[in-house]
Amino acid sequence: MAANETLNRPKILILATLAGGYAGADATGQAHAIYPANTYILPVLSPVMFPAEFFMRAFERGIDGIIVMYSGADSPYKVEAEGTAALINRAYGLMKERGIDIRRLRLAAICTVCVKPFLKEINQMADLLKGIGFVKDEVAAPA
Amino acid sequence: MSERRMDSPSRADRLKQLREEHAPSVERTLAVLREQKHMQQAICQFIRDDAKTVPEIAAEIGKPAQEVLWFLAALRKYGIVVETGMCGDYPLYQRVKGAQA
Amino acid sequence: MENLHVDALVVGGGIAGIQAALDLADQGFRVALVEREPSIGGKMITLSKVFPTLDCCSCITTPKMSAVAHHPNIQLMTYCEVQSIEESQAGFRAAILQKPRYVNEHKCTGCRKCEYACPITVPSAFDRGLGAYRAIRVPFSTAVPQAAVLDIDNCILCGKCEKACAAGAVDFAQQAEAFEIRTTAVIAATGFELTPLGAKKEFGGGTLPNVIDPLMMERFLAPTGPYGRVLRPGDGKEPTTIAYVQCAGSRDQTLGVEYCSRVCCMYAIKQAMLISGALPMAEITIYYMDIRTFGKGYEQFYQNAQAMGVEFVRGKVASIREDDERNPVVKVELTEQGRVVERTHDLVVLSLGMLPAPASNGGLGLPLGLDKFVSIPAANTSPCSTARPGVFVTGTAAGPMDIVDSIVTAGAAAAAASAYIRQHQKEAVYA
Amino acid sequence: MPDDTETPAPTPAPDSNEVRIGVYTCHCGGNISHVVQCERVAKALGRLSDVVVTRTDPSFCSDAGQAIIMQDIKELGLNRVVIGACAPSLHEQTFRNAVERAGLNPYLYHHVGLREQDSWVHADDEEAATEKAVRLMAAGVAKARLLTPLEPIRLGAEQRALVIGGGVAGLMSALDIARQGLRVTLVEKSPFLGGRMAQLETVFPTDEDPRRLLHERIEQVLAHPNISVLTQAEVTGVSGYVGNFSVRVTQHARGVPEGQAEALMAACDQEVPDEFNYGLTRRKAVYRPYEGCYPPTPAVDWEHYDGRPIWLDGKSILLKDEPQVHELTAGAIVMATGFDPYEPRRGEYGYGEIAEVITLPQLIRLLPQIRQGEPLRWNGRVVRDLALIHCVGSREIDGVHTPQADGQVNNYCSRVCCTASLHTAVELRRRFPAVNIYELYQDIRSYGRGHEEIYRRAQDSLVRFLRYHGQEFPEVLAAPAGDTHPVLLRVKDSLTYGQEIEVPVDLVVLAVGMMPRQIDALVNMLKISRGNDRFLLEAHPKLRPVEMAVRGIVLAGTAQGPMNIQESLSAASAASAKVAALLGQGRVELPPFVARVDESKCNGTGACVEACLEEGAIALQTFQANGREIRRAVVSPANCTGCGACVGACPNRAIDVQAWTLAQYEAMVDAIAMDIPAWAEVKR
Repeated sequence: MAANETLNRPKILILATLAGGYAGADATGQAHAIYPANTYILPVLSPVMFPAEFFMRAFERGIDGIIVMYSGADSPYKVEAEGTAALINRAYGLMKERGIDIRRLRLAAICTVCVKPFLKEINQMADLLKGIGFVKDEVAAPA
Repeated sequence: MSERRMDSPSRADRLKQLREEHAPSVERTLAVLREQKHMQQAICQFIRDDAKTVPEIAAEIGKPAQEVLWFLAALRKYGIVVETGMCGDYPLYQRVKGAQA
Repeated sequence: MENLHVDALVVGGGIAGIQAALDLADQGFRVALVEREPSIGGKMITLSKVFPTLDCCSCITTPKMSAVAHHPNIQLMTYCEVQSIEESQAGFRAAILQKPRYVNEHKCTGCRKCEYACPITVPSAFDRGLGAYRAIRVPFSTAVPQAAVLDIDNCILCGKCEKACAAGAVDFAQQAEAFEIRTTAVIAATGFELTPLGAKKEFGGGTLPNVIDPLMMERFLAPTGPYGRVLRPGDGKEPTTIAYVQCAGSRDQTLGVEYCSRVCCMYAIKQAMLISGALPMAEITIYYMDIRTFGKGYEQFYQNAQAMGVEFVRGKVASIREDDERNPVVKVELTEQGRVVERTHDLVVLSLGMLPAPASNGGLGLPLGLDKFVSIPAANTSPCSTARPGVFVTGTAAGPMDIVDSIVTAGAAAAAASAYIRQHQKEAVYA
Repeated sequence: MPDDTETPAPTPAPDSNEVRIGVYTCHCGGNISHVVQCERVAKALGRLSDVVVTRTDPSFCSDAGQAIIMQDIKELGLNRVVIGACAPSLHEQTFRNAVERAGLNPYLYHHVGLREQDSWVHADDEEAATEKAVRLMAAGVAKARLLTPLEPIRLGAEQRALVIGGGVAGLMSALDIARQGLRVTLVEKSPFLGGRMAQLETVFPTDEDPRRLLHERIEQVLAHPNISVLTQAEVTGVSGYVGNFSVRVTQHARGVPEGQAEALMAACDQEVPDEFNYGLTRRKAVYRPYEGCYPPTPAVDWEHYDGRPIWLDGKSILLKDEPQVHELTAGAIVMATGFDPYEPRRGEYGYGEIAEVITLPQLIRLLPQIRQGEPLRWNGRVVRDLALIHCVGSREIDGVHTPQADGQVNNYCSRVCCTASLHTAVELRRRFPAVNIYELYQDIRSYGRGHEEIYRRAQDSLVRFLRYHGQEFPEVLAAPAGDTHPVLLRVKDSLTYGQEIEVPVDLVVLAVGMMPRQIDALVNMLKISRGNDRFLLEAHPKLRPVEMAVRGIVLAGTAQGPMNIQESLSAASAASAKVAALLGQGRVELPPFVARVDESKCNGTGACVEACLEEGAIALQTFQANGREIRRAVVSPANCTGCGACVGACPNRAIDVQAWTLAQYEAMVDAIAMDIPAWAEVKR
């Protein structure tokens, strides 16, 4: 693929818990499964640490899709399961206010060996973005 | 221990001593080296322009395929030969242009 | 080499010795780790991936090797032989011989320029003779210490290595040096040897080039292997049918090896899975008597291999011959059908077993069991204590076991040794 | 004695505002460089501000590779290091240590996973994989700019271990830990020590008396001044963390006064099934399981005691349980909770329906009840033919075997049953030469040292072997009335090329596997994990086999999975070595990833306290400053788990998790989203 093509793909940010999704991403790598490369995984202790505004800022800066991979009920942190769900709901509210398609933000429970669910989430988001394109075009478009 | 170091022979003396002690193995190894050079040259010559498989090389230079493969493993490791693809079930090997043998 | 005084001497730098040394050193004991090869890592570092997790073996071994090298409480001594261990008032006195590397280990940066300069190519022991290195070389890419060693028996003393070395590390004046280690306790972690490939003449190992041992296959499957892929050594063909002969060297009275080697079922299944990954079209057959996948997660691993299409055939292999195309032909009695058939494969792996390393009864002077492994007189109360008080045993020196069991017994030997050290040193103070 | 070496504290980074970053892209011996063009990555990264040096190497994790980085730190004055290599789970610690050895604070290091999350998953697209590597590494650099030197949290550690379980593994690890100079509290749920091993009659391969071996070990444990033993005791509460677990132990009363115990046991008329003999016999509600047990004093079985008074010397004595609660602090916890034999389903191989079907543990308890010279009898009949069926409750296959109540099947091998069956068969043939024995098996797994010899002895003593396939189980049927034998066994035997064989037998013995003990309450209290097999889960099955993921909790024996006695002992000793290393210095270090309040921004809203669910982790405190009262949040690092709930909640951005700050994430997002015109210029 030529450089300018790869440079012009929507970007997917993945915030994945070290105890769950990040290890799951490593397990996917060990299985040598192939998935789209416009995916950037950052490890987090727990996604509850982010204020909803963090996601808005990321969309503004040029991230087109965000998957939050938390550990759900398996989390070592008491607050994670409910806290993250509440956080995502707040973020959805802000996205609607700003005219951002809420499908650009996904919450998924991924564990350390969840290779298939991991790939499913990634491919779904990549397919979605192929269809709906960049955030900047969406926000710029008249309502 | 430092005392022992002071007693230890000089490098030249020690080399001389080693040559004497290991005369039989040095002689044997020199013979091996001649054979190795011959073999390497024969292999490299044959795969200089075109990539070949192990059985092709073995047939050309009249040596057992097993030995040829071992030499190719060595040449590959030190960057003199590369694998370029497959011919049926056999990988193809070719000499790297300009590599130091 | 200065004489040393330590709390524990660990003999053998494979995974068991490494873990025992770390477990003792982490408790604050001073440990000397003595390894006869130029690098620690033992058999484990030569493996491709480990069962049942399929973790890259090098990736999980090298951190531990590195930890040993850097631990403030561990003195690492490679390329050393233990000549004798004698009781003395304060514990033991071990006579050690440092073999000459002809390279100053502390000056060498592991850059391998000497290796490239050396004109002699020799079969690489690390690759079971199927790959090559030079007469002077860093033994393998992740060796600890990262230092070259000169193989004097294959050297013509041409001096090219010396000229190539920017660090001035090549040193022909080196000689063997004897020194002594005084220690309170000793841990024997001397490991195992693989059954010789030619042990069973009928199987053609050592004479038929396409009948190989399992450690060779490990090297083929490792990213740093001799061919960079799986090929049969006879003629460089990518094999499409591969067979494993189980218990080739274990549970066999004719070889004097009655015991089960414990790891062969699992490594055969693991290799079968890895080969399926590397060569998706390959057909893999495992000829066996009993499948013994008894460890944690192992039965599931076996079930997965069956689901992947690995063929498990109950049968007794009588002999292996070669056809005109150098293909091994396996004559096997299918014990469930009561008939004998011949089946042709491109490559046959003999699932060889574990024999005690000769060092187990070398300088350590330890009583051995009937199986020639180090004897453990009270297995059901003190599973790491040998017949010699103060000397403990871990890993495959005490009989066949896999990596996880070696690591567990290393911890156990460390616990037993540390209790002994504390008790002994306390008594020494009051005496 | 060993040196008590103090490791010197790392020298903090030179107090300079200048950020000097070294960026290293590892080939991982080709694992990364076969897909990602590492040299291009290095070149692109070299264009970022603050990057002083950028290099590639075949393997930075090797000693030589680490030396390169260490040399750069010293010679180029680097104060931040970013390495792109394999997954951080593999080598982050390796590089942190290297950075520290070079004199830099280890937390000024950032690790980027380029193998598992890039080269291995994008092998189809080198260009895209290389671009991704640049962006991930640029994000690493962005984070590195904002890293600050951190120190691990050092906590005092209680030099006492709690051992849960008084079986052979618990006893061994208690003794081993005590021998390292640490104190131990051993908690056993039942009134007696010794666990499952006491129920055996001989141990293979040495044929020793297990109760004699146990007795010796128990004497050593009791004699050790560092060990206290609590029987009839259960852990009923745990809080805290490694080094400082606060444990509540509830201990039931023995229930019988020392002087009257024997008499009360004799006078007790309530009988219950004797679990020591797996229900083959009955015992009293005031009991001792066997002669020579410890403690020797009989105890009341509170679970079954019906509450009726016992008449003794004309007096009615009511037994009363007055549980005692012990509170203790332990630095580490050893899980030695053991196993239960698998209990076959009703009807599984006729179990529970045909009287002549029992389990191997029951048979082992039956044998000592038969006097020497007497024939083997069961259900009033002399046994002439006996069959042992292997793998009952082991090696089960999903979709083939009937699942248990929790929907699962036991798809693991229980390891000990093959040799135990063979050993029992040899013993039966020796004691009762007239009894014919059949063993129905799939694979004989006599793997251990000396076990193959037991297999040979079984063959030599004419045990008949019949081999079935995993999916074609033997059938156990009640024989029609009037038959010579009560049970009929039907099996398709692959040793005779798949012949259907019918074997009339007098007794069927099921070689049942191992199941973990029911310890749900403990698992929840300790927040520890179990594997798919429901046994306790180790931190890494290969490299850390006796540690759990929760720091300070280790595994000993069959709580982790099926093992024989020797293996349980080794695991127990290995676990104690970990405990000794952890607590030996009297302090433990925890990673510094906890919340930290920026006092200049905090104005005491209390939002963080509200968001936090961890007990005692954060609180509002009132301070005096310049004559005014101000409220600020204060974190208690030992109780903070670093989840960051407080971070998202704070309206003033006044709190962050150290090394995982919000500002660092924002910088990383910017780097990932950046336009990289420079990138396009860096071509092959």
